Amino acid sequence: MKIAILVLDGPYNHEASDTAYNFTKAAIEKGHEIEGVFFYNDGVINAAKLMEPPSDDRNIAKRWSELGGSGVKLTVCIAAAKRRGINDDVVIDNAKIAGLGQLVEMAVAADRLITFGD
Amino acid sequence: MKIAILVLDGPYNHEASDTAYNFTKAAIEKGHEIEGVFFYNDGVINAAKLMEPPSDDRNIAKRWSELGGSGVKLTVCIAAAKRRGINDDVVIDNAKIAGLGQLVEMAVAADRLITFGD
Amino acid sequence: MLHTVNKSPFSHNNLESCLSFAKEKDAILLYEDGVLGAQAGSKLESIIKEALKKHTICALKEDLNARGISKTVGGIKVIGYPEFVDLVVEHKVVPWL
Amino acid sequence: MLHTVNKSPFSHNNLESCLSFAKEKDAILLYEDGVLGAQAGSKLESIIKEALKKHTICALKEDLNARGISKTVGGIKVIGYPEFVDLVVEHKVVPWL
Amino acid sequence: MEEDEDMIQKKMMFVMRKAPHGSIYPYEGLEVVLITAAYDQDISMLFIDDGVYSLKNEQNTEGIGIKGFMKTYFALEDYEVEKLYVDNQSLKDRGLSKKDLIDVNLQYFNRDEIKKLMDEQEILFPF
Amino acid sequence: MEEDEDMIQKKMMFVMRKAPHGSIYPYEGLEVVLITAAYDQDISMLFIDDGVYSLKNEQNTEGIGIKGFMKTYFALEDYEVEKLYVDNQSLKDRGLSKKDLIDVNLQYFNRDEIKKLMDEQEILFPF
Repeated sequence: MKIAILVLDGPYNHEASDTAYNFTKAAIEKGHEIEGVFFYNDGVINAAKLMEPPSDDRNIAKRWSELGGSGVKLTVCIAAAKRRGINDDVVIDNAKIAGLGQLVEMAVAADRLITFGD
Repeated sequence: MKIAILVLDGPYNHEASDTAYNFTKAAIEKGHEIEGVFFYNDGVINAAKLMEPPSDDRNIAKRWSELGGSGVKLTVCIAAAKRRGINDDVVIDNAKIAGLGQLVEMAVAADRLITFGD
Repeated sequence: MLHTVNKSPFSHNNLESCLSFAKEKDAILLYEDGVLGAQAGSKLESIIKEALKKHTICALKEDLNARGISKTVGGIKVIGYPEFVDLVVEHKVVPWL
Repeated sequence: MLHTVNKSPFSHNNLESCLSFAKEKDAILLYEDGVLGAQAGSKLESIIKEALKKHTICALKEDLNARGISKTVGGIKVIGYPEFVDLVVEHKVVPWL
Repeated sequence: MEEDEDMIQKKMMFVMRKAPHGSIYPYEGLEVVLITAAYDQDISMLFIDDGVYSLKNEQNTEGIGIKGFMKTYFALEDYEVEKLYVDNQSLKDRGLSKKDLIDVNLQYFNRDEIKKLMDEQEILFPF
Repeated sequence: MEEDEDMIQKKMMFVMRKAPHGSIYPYEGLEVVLITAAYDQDISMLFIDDGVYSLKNEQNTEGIGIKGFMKTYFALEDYEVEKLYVDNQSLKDRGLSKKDLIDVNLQYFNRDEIKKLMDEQEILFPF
């Protein structure tokens, strides 16, 4: 099944980003196809490349970037990103900043959409 | 009276940052001294210089930076900032990234401390 | 003491919790989404009225206006930012975030 | 349909709201702070038990463990991430965030 | 943005249950509605819980310095977003009635009717 | 960090009312407690509402991939943070009792006693 993931909340502050990541990994392990992960609202901060958490903690940006590198399409909403200071200079590798239309296309193409947020 | 302000939430997503700003301005207009504004938790994102909201909306980062320029001490917690991708390269002018100890010093020096957040 | 409540009492327990920990004569300020609790005629009106017997309850005008709330529970004091500052000067603050 | 609830029912109205909009036979998943509602013996236990007559209620094991919750209300199905995925595959999702 | 004539049309419901201004969700949710409308999807908006306050009349956000977005609701018809559903009970709980809401074409429902409307959807977005 | 021998000592209370792990507040709040302790302030921590879950025993965050911070509570005594107050009613509402909490030195109070404790503070931090 094709599953789309919408992430509305930033990293660390709430568990939403962790749940979205854990869910995405579990769906892939079950053999499902991830239609895409779309970051909207504070969710765009997940894609902040300059993130440097303590060394004994998870690096949320890096984790998403690696997932993108493995072939999962990561899209960061441009309008939401601009508000929060995320642009092409500071966005993680393997994620693309694009318009909200990508969310609609992802939602239409997928069999399911699930939203994580605060 | 010396008033210290603690901001625990980011810009735009919740009203907390706006209330903190409006309160700070009102306190100054009433003749009080602002001991400092400390950004902690997601509050550190208030200091993201790359923020570019729509032109007809308020620019929260710029607004804080100007307040800093007018003499209000703005401090961004370094540990919280690192988690959220804020460092010296992308922090607003007139704000300083520093340790949590600054919060304690501010709290001790002020007559009042008020916290805004989510 | 001044208790500040910024969450809607319909969606969060902040006001309920505040009321159970605030001592008699403490002041309460409703601001941000907290002002939704000030609306007259809501299912929470009786709780607010009961609370008014023990507390001064204020609601921030700017937030009421933003949400189009003009009919507030009788007894609630509608104040602006300058009076918000005065409240903070007069009291230690307990934020219910 | 699958209703997903991620907020503590002690501090937010999400579960209450979910229960009032979910139709009979709909499944409910408690995850993140939502799992606090699964704790046996809480003041919400009777509401959960009532809901179990109409709904399958699941709670995410990983979140229960994180919060040290081992005694859950009888009838709640404790599941892991793979079963969470299965639930989403089987149902359209209504998130209560 | 692109429009695709051959795009599949899905039934999408935007569940608005958060209060405006206290958080940006109702505003950024509305942005998604507008974009989705351009893709010719079968859209409905459901206002429940504190979400009904997005439709409150006489909102004036000047004092808090936040841009209001009430006017967008009056433009929704131009975007062919015409299914605006309001939960009666949520209004009543908050001491509000129909006359407290803005003058746009709203449809009022009871919980049982809303359960049915939700069930018909293919995708539900929470804002 | 600097310590100032002549620094004024204030009565500061950390009001912990949010659940751990669902948000970072209880964790980042604890970080402030540790720093404040280094400045030799008169610190207390008050656990109310969902905040009592920070003290729940047998927390294992491995499955969610988030670093737990339960061990820090056992170290608080070394930082001379010794006033850990728990609200009885919050425990009871959640179906918890003293035996469900970690084995550190906790003091249990009723609401009226807590009101008094709060009133004695000069600064209250919400986490």
